[in-house]
Amino acid sequence: MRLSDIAIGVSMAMLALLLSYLIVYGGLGPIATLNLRPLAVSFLNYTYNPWKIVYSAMSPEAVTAIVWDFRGLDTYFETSVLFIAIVGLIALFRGANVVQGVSSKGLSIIVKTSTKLVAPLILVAGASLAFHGHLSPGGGFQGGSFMTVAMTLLAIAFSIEFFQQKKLTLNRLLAIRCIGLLAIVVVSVYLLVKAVLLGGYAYIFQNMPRINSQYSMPSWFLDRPLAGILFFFNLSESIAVIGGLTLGVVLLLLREEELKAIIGGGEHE
Amino acid sequence: MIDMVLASAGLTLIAIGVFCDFVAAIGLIRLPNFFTRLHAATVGAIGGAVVPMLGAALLAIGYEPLGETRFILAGVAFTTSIVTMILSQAGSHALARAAYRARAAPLQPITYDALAEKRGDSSE
Amino acid sequence: MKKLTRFIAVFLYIYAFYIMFTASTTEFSLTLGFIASALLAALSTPFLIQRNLGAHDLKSFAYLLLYYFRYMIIEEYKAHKQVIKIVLSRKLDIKPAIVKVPYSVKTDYGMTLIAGSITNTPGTCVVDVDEKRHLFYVHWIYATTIEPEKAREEISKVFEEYAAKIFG
Amino acid sequence: MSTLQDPLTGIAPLYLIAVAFLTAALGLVIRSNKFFKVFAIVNTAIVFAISAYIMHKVVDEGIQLYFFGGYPAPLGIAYEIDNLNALLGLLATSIMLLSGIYSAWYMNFPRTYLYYTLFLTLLAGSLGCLYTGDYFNFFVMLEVLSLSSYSLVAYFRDSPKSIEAAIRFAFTGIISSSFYLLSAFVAYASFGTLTMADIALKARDLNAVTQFSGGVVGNVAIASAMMIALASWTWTFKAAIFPNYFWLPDAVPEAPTPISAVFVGVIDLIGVYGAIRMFYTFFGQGSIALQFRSYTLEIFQILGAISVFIGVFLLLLQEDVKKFIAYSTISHLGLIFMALSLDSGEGISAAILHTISNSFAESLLFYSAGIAIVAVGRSINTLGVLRKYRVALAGIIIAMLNLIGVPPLLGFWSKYLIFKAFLDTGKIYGVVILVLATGISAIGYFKMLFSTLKPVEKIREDPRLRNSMLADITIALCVVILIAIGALYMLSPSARKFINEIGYNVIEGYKAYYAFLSSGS
Amino acid sequence: MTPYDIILTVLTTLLALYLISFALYIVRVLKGPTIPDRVLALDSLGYDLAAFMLILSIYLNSPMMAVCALSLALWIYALDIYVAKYLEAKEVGG
Amino acid sequence: MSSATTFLLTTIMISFIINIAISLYGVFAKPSLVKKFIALTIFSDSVNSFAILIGFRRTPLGYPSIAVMPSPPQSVEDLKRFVSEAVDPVPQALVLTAVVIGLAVNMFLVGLIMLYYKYYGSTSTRRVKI
Amino acid sequence: MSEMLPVIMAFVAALISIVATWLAVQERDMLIATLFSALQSTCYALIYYLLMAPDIVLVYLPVSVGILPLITIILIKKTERYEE
Repeated sequence: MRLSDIAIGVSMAMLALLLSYLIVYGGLGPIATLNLRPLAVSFLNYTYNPWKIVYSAMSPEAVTAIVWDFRGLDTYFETSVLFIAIVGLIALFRGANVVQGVSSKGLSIIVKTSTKLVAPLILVAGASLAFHGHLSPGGGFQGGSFMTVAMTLLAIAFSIEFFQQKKLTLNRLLAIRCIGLLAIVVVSVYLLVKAVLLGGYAYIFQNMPRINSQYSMPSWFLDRPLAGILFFFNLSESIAVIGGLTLGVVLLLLREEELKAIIGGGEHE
Repeated sequence: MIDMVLASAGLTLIAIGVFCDFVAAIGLIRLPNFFTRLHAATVGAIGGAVVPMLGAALLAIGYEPLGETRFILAGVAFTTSIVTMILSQAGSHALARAAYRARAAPLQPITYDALAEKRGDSSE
Repeated sequence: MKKLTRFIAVFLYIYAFYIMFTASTTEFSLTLGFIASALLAALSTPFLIQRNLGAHDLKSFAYLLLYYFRYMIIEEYKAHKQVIKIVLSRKLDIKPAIVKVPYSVKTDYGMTLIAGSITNTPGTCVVDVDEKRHLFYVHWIYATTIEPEKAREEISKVFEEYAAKIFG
Repeated sequence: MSTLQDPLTGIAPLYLIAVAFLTAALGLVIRSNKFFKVFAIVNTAIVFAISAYIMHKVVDEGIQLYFFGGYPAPLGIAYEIDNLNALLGLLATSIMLLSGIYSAWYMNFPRTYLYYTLFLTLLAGSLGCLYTGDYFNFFVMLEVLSLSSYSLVAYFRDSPKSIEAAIRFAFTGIISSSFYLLSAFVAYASFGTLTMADIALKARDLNAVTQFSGGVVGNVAIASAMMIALASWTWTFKAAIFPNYFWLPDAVPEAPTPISAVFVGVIDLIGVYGAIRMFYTFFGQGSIALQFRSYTLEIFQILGAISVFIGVFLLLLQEDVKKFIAYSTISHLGLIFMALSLDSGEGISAAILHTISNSFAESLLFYSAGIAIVAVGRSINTLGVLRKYRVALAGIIIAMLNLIGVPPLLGFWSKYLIFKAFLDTGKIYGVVILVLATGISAIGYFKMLFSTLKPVEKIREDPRLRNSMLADITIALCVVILIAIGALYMLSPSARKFINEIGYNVIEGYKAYYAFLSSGS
Repeated sequence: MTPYDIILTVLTTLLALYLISFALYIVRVLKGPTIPDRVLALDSLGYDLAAFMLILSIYLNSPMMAVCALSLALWIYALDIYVAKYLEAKEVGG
Repeated sequence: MSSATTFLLTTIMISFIINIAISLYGVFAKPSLVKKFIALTIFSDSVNSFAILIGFRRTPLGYPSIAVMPSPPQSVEDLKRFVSEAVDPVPQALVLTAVVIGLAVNMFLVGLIMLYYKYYGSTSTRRVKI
Repeated sequence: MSEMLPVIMAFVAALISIVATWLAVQERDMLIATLFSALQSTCYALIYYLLMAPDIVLVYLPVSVGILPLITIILIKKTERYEE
C-alpha cells in the first residue's frame, strides 16, 4: 500500500465522518416524519386538482408531473445532456461504420430464438410504460430504456450487423433521436407559438390554463386523463431515448477493425 | 368465497416458492461445480420464481383490500412469469455454453462427456 | 393474404401480451395499445415468422396451452422432486454427465421449445446444440444412461411429441 | 404577477438547444460545411441580440423574471435575471459569437456539424447557468456545459493527448458536479425548496414562510455550512482555483483554439458567478451561516493567492503558447477570487470588471495565437510568424498591455478597482500580491512579446493560411470591444456607476431578488 | 381476525423466510470460485427478487409498483447474456 | 417502534455515505481507469440514493404509499387522503434527472477510455502521469 | 411490525451494498468487479423499491443493472481484464 493511498483513505474517511455529522445533527431535516415538506405537499396537492386548475398538471402521477411539467425545464435539458453525450460519442468515433460480414455469428440458436420471441413483448411493454406514464409509475425515459433492452438484447444475441440488416444504420438511429427531440421542442413551445399567432399570451412549457393565459392542452382522452403535454412528452421522449441509447450502445460495440480504420487520421490544428 | 379459494391457492404457491428457493440456495452452496449448480439454479428460477409469481397473481385477484388496481398486479405477475420462463432457460443455456466453450468453469466431477470430441471445433 | 395472416398472428401475440400486461379495459389503454401493437407487428412480422400459417395453427395453439399446463404440473413436479431430493440428502448422490440427445423437429421454434423445456426442468440443462446433426448436448445431474436414444426416451420424449404437434 | 412576463427572457438556452438538435438532424442531410458555419453564427448572433435585449430590460426595469409553465417560483422553475446575470450573460454570448466567427475560419474539416452542435450546447449550458434562478436547474445546466466541454476537449481525437486531457477533465468534473448535486439535495432537505431566492430568504429569516414551500425543515445552520463546503469544490473547479486548477492547463491546449478561448472566457466565469451567488445572495451578510462563510472566504483568499503565484511562476516556464495563456488565466482568476472573497461591494465590482477584462483579453490572446499555431505550431518561440499577420500581432500586443494593466485599457481600471478594494478593507497583503503578480507576469508577457520579433522561416502548408480574413475580423472586433469598454468605463460616469452598483446590488439587493416570492397571487 | 389479516400474517412470515435464501445466494455471489458461478447466483437472486417484489407489492398495498419486477427479470437475463458473450466471443459486438 | 425505524433509516443513510467514501477512494487511489469508472458509477448511485431517503416518510396508518393516485380524485377528501399517505415526489423527480445525466456522462466516458487504451495500450494511469 | 419489516429489509440490503462496494473496489478482476457493482445496484434497487420509489426503480434498473454493466463489459473486452 502506497502512502498516497493511505492519505486518500484517510481523507475519504474524514469526508464520511463530516457527512455523517451532517445527518446525525439534523442537517437534512428529520428523517421519516409524519409531515412532508410543505413544497412536497403543494406538489401532491396540485398534481391532479380540478378545483385549482391554474396550478395543476392534471396528472394523477406526481413524479411524472414534476419531471415533465412543474420542472419541465430540467428534463428538457436533461434530455439534451443525453443528446450531447451521444453527439460526443459520434464525434469521438466519427467516420466509423458497421462493416458487414466480419465473422459474426452471435450466440446460440436457442438464445437467438428466445430473444426474438421476447423482444416485441418488451417493446410493447415499454410502449405501455410510456403511454401510461401519467397514470402509473413509468414515463418517457423508463419506457424508452425498457425498449432499449430489447435493442441491446438483439444486438448482443445476434450481433451488431443485425441492425445493419434491418436497415437501422447509425444515421437513421440519430435521425430517430433527433425526430423525438424536435417533437419535444415542438410540444414545449406549441402553446406559446399558438398564443403569439393568435395575439394572446402563453408560457413556455404551458400545459393547463394559467392565471394569465387561457390556452391549454387537452386534458382528457377517451375515458382517462391525458395530462396534456405530459403524454406527448412521454411519447417523444421514449422515441428519442430508444434512438439515442441504441445508437450509443452500437457505437461502443463497434469492432476493433472498424475502430482502427478511423483513428490516427490527421484532423488536428 | 371464490376469493378465499384463489387467495389460499396463491399463498400455497408462494409457500412452495419459498421452499424451492431455500432448496435452490442450499443447492448452490452444496453442489460441487458450476454445471451441477445450474440445476439448483433452475429450481430457483422455476420453482422459486415462476411459481410464486403465479401465486402472487392468484393472491392479488383474491385479495380484496388492494382495490381496483389489483388486476394490474395480477396481469404484471402473470406476464412476468411467462417472460421469466422464456428467458431463464435461455440465460442458463447461454451461460452453460459459454462456460463450457471458454473453459471458465471446471467440469469435474463428471462421469461422461459427450461434448469432448466436439471441443475446440468451432466450425459451427 | 399470406402476409396478412402472418401479420394478424403476430399482432394478436403482441396485443394479447399488452392487454395482459396492462390489465386495464379502459378505452384509452386499449386504443393506444392497438396502435402500438399494430406498428410493432408490422415491423417484426418478417423477422418473427418465416413460414406460412394455415388453419391448423389454431389447433396447435390449443396444444400449446395444454402443453403449458401439463408441463407446469407434471414434468416440473417430477424434476423438482428429484433435484430437491438430491440437494437435501445427506450425501450428495450425483452422477453428472453430458449426454447426446437427438431431436427430430425441423423448425427453430420447435427446437427452442424442446431445449427450453429440457433446461427448465431441473436436473437437465442443454449445454450445446448441433444443428446439422440434430443433437442436443445435455448436462444431466443424475445420468442413468449415456446412450443417445435411451436418454431421449427419458429426457425429451414428451416435449418432442408436443413440439411436433405445435410447431410441425 | 400583474404584468405579463416576457418570453424572450426565458427562451435563449431553450432556443439554443433546439437549434443544436436541428443542427444534428440537418447534418444527416446537408453535407456543406459553409451552411453550418453560417447557421451557427446566425443563431449565436440571435442569442447575442436576445441577451443584449435582456440586459437593456434589466437596466431599465430592474430584475426580470420568467416562470416556466406559468408556475410561480417554488412550484416551478424561474429565471431570475438581475444586473450581474445580465452583464455576464452578455459577456458570455459576445465571446461565443466571436468564437463562432473565428471557428468559421478555424474549423475547416469535414463533419463540422458535430462541432457546431457541441458549440451551441456549450453556449446553452453557460447561459442557462447564468440565468437560472433554481438551485437544481443550475446543476443540470452545469452538466450541459461540462459534457459539451469534455466532448470539445476530445474533439481532436486523433491526438492521444487530447483524449488523456479529456479523461482527466471528465473524471474530476463528474466528481465536482456530483458534489454540487449533493449540496442541492441538502438544500432541498433542509430548506424545503430549490428556488435560489427562497433559500436566500430563509437563510436570513428562519421564521419566513412562503406560499408554496412553507418554512425551513432541518437544522439550517449545519445544512448551509455543508452546502457551502460541497459547492465550493465546484466553484473552485470551474474557476480553476488552486487545488482544482490543473484541468485548465491540461484541457485548454488540447481543445480547438476557438474553444480554448471559450474555456478561459466563459467557463471560468461560471465558477466566479456561482461563488458570488453562493456567498452573497444565498448566504450573504446577515444570513445563518455567517461564521462558516467568513472562514470559507478567508480560505478563498489564501487559495486565490496560491493560484496567483502558481499562475505567474509556471507561466514563466512554459514553452507552449496555449499553456502559457492557460497559466496566465489561472493567475488572473486567483486575483478575481481574492477580490470577490473580500466581503465588500467594491470587491465584487472589481472582480466582475476584472472578469470582463480578463475574459476578453485571454480570448484575444487565443485568437491571435491561433493563427501562429496553424502556421507553425504551438511553441512560444515561433510567434514571429505573426509579423505577416499584422492584425493578430496588434491583438497580442493589446491583450498583453491589457493583462499587465496599462492605462487607459480596461485591465488598468479593473486592477485599480481591485487595488482600491484591498486598500479599503485593509488587506495590505493583497496589494502586495497584486503588484508582485503584475511584475512577475510582465516578465513572461514581455518574453512572449519579444519572441514575435524573431522571424520564422518554415511555415506549414495549410489552406486556412491563404485567407485569414475571418480570423482578422474576430481579432479586430475583440480589440475594438476591449478598447471600447475601457474607454466607456473611463469616460462615462453612468458606466462607472453601473459597475460600482453591481457589487452593492449583489450584497444589498437580495431583497429585490426574492421580493416576488410574496407577490405571487 | 378477518381472513385478510391471516393472509397478511402468512405473507409476513413468507417474506421473512425469503431473506434466508437471499443470504445464501449472496454467499455464493461473494464466494463463487468462477465467474459463471457468480453470475448464476446473481441470476437466481434476481429472479427470486422479482418474485419477491411482486409479493412485496401485495404486502405494501400498492399494486402499481409491480412493473419493476418485469424490469428486474429482463435485466438479469441481459446480464447473463452479456457475460456469456464476453466469455464466448472474441468481440462483444460480434 | 418509531425511534427504531428512525435509527434504521439513519443507519441506511450512513451506509450510503460509507459507500460514497469507499467509491471515492476507488476513484482516487486505483490506477486502472476501468476501476475508476466502476467506482464512479457506484459513487453517483450512492449520491442519488441519499435523496430518495430524504423523501421517505411515515404515515399515521403505518407504511406510506407511492406518489400515484390509483384513479382521478372525485372529491377534496380523496385528495387529502392521498396527500396524507404519499411519499415525497420531489427527490424522486430530481434523482430521475440525475440518473439520466449520470448515464449520459458515463457512456461518453467509456468511449474516451476506449480511445485512451487504443493510444497508450493500457488503462493504467500510473504509467502516464495523471 | 408492518412498518418495521420493509425497513429492516432495506437495512440488510444497505449492509450488503457496502460489502459489494468494498469488494468491487478491491477486486483485481474487472469482470468480477462489474458483477459486484451489479449486486450493489440490485441492492439499491431493492432499497428504492422499499422506499416507495417505483419510478426510480424503473429507471435505475435498466441503467445500472442493464446498460452500465454492458458498457463496462464492452470496455473490459476492448481493454484489459486484470488490474496491474
